[in-house]
Amino acid sequence: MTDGGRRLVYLDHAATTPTRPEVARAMLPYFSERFGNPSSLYALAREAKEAVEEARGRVAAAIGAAPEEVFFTSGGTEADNWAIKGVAAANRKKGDHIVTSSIEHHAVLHPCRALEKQGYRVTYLPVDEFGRVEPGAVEEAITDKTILVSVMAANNEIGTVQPVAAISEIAHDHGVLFHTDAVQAIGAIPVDVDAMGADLLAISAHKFGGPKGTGALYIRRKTRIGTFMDGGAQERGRRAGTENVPGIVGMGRAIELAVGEMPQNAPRLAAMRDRLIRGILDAVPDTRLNGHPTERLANNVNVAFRYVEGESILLMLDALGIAASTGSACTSASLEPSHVLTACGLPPEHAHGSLRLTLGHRNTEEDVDYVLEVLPGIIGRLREISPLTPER
Amino acid sequence: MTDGGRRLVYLDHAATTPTRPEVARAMLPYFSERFGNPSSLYALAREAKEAVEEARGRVAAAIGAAPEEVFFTSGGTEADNWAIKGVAAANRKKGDHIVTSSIEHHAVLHPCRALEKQGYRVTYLPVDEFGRVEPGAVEEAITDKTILVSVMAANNEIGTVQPVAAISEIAHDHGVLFHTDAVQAIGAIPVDVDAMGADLLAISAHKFGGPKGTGALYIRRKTRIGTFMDGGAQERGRRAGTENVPGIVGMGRAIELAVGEMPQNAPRLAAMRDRLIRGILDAVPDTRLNGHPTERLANNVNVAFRYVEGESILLMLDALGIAASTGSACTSASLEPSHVLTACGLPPEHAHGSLRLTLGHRNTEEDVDYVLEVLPGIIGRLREISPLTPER
Amino acid sequence: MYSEQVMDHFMNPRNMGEIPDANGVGEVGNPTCGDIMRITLRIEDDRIVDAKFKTFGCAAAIASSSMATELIRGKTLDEALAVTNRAVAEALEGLPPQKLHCSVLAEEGIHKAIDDYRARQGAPEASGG
Amino acid sequence: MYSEQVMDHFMNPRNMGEIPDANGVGEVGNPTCGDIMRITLRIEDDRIVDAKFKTFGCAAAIASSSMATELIRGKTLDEALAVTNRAVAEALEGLPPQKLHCSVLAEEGIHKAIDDYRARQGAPEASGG
Ligand SMILES: Cc1ncc(COP(=O)(O)O)c(C=O)c1O
Ligand SMILES: Cc1ncc(COP(=O)(O)O)c(C=O)c1O
Repeated sequence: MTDGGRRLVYLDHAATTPTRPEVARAMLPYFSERFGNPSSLYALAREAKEAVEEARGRVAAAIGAAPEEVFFTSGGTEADNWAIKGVAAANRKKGDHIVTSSIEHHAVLHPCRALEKQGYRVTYLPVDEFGRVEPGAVEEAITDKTILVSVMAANNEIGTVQPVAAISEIAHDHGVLFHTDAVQAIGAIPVDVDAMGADLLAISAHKFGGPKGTGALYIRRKTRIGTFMDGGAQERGRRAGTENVPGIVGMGRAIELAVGEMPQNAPRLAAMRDRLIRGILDAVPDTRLNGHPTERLANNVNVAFRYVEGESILLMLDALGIAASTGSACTSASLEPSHVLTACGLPPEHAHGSLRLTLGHRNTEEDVDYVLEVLPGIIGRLREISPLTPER
Repeated sequence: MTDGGRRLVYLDHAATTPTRPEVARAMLPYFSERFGNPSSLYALAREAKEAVEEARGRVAAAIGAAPEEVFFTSGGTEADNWAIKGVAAANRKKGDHIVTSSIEHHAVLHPCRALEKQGYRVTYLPVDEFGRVEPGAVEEAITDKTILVSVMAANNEIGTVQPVAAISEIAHDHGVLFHTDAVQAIGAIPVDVDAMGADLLAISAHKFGGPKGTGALYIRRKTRIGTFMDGGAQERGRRAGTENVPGIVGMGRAIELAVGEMPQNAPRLAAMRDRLIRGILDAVPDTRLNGHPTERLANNVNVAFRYVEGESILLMLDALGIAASTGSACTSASLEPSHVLTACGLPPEHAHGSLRLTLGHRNTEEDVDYVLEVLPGIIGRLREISPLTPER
Repeated sequence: MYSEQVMDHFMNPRNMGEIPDANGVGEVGNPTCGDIMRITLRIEDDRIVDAKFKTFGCAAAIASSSMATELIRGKTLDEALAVTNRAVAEALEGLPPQKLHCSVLAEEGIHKAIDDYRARQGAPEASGG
Repeated sequence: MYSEQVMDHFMNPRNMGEIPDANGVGEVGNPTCGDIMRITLRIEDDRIVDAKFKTFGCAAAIASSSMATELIRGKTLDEALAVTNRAVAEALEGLPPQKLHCSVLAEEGIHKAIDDYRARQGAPEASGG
């Protein structure tokens, strides 16, 4: 990929993906032509309504759900907020305890913290050095006051895939609802609400080739959950607000493409991922892989370079046209090392030197070559500047 | 306007507007090219961040606010939910009472009802026959437990403009925050947060030529308000979720156009509005104007036809290519007559026969001619079918 | 939202009007709910020889009255009483769930008109509802 | 996010390295916060004849150390002590608010190195912070 002649190797697909051109094309008519409000009665509006329902069908099919269990939201953050706050509010009489993991996205952790301020209690489960939650720990954490277990399907920073089926089984054995943040999982690993045992599942279109600002919450039939956005009767009265019709249409297209292409795409990405990991670890001493060696997303590379700091790496990569991340993009303005890497037991100075490269379907083997060509030099340079680098 | 050769006269701009082509064009590059996540560090992301900040500046300029007082949301509904629930949560120690009007949009009323379930108390002020809130009633309703007064700038069904400056002054005299839902006001009447005395103000892009799924909440500096969407550190930590960059860019463009063109556009729409009202009332007996005769939005026509039911009118109009509404589009699936018309004292059977026509900047005098040509016949036909029509 | 049959019966209602010499009249619904149907019947020898309606209401209400009157014309009273709201909705190729009450209203209107006829004849009531 | 000056000093740091025969050394910051600066000075006749840095940290930290060493080279100790963090940030054409602490760290590093020199000379400490 080039950007006005300048080379651009985009390796931050976990932060966001380009909207696929065919997806953008599908959205386009819904801005200025088929612009009706789906809640209205006339032909123009019915056209919009049908487009929304067609997209709902596509999303449902992609995750093994029924269409009436899919509710569109403004993104993954809203879906997670709704799942957690909605279950908490509707089940207050039953209990006040939530079990989650210490490596969830802030879209899960911060709603939990907000609930703690309201008097709910939250257990943040530890993870092992590879970022895995131990299902046995869920069993131990559940009390008779537990109303929700929320563990993400796959982590956005280190790509570790969680044993959600085992965890949901434990939750259900205790009559507790199970939510999973599957924002990073769509198109990367199989997502099936029944196989995963999900009562609630959050997704976000811009992570799989769809537009920013559209997501969905899957809500299994009969799940006790309150509303989050109150107002008009959209989404069968459960999520108010005029539907983002173009966004929803785009999400439907994108999920169909992403899940349909997964059988071809995932192995290709995994091969590039493994070449990147091996190449980096071979070329750069004092480097370790973050996350799980095998139970990881096909597109995720996350390595910790000792003696250097991540932002410096990013900017040097950026100067060479490589877009990468040092942990969650959402927290890049913060000075604290990633809560995920810290939870995996990485000392802060190693966490600060972590680099995340996340592949997408536009990436090529040449992109991998290019990174392997320039990255060791960048680390070498920064280590020269660093007072921590041992003399050799 | 034609739709595949078929005539289309769109007269439901209060439900939603087509995204203006120049707005859609401005959004387009942010889907697949400048697709960076504004929270990331590299050039692609900085470009997206700059686009968001430029849009924030445009929105701020349009409403007389500072850019750092503007927070992007997923629409008007989220902005209203945040304003009401956020103020309620952050000021719980100060009080538990909210004053609003009985003709607010459901995006305000339903959050209020949700708060009532949590133990807050809400006063729903009555309106006069024209849909106006009496500022004196606000004064009487305020107690020492009141934390928020929320009265809309202009009503979405009947177009009545509220005396918000007078109301906010009363609220402030009592040290109470003032929120106004200005979703219908942008581009139609002057909106200035200082002139209106708004501490909080909600807007929605799709009501003024921008895309669906993007809105904003204005929050005056130092206003005590909690977060609504928790997660990443976007919007200076106050509204989490990856920014809908194309939507935000579109909103910035659209508000600049809408507010810039208002001096020319509003009088033109008002002239068409008045011709429609006069023409309808002259041609169809047993018909009355809903809403205020003068203090009404330039684009709003709302008339009650006796002896007939609104949905029938809509479908007959639709068959002739005219898109209209019978009250809020959001509630068209409901069987109850509009809460707004009922609050204005209209008996239910008159409310059921109400028709809303809302003009937009693409409408022409020919559109007005066409409506005046076909509408009396439709009403005549339905009255023939109706058992309520008196014999003449 | 509506089937073609509904739209056809709404745009081109059959049997619209009022039979001047009706001998069975039924009015159901109320203006608060936004639906009123007035069914007039001309019954001869226990058979409906003419049926007309007037309706204040939505498209589904108008179409339901139109279809219901079509379905009962020429039928004996017992046959007409056997025409259920489901039959009306099915003949219309279905109604949206929130509009099913319109077909119920049509059934009720017919029952009420037949009741009225029987009452005028001094006969017992036709139905319990 | 960063000014051109910051990017220039980050991509092409001046005075990077360690003076072998330094007579003033200051190390500040800690790895937990992600910033460590090590300033080495060669001071002769109360004047900084050479200044070098090594930095573990973000672009702003590297640029701040580079700029700070530039600013104090050739200066007397008192002149060097008068170089504030604001002066460093201004010379860099500004720093983002959340990165201002990097310029503070650079100021502290210089003070610490001069303190170290004075301590070695048996002189009193240069500054309270
Ligand atoms: C795991 C995970 N959950 C939730 C989110 C939030 O999604 P969104 O950006 O659509 O609000 C993200 C991405 O930011 C994510 O990676
Ligand atoms: C007055 C008013 N407030 C709020 C809303 C909700 O805005 P949105 O559709 O963007 O959620 C609307 C429109 O639906 C409205 O007319």
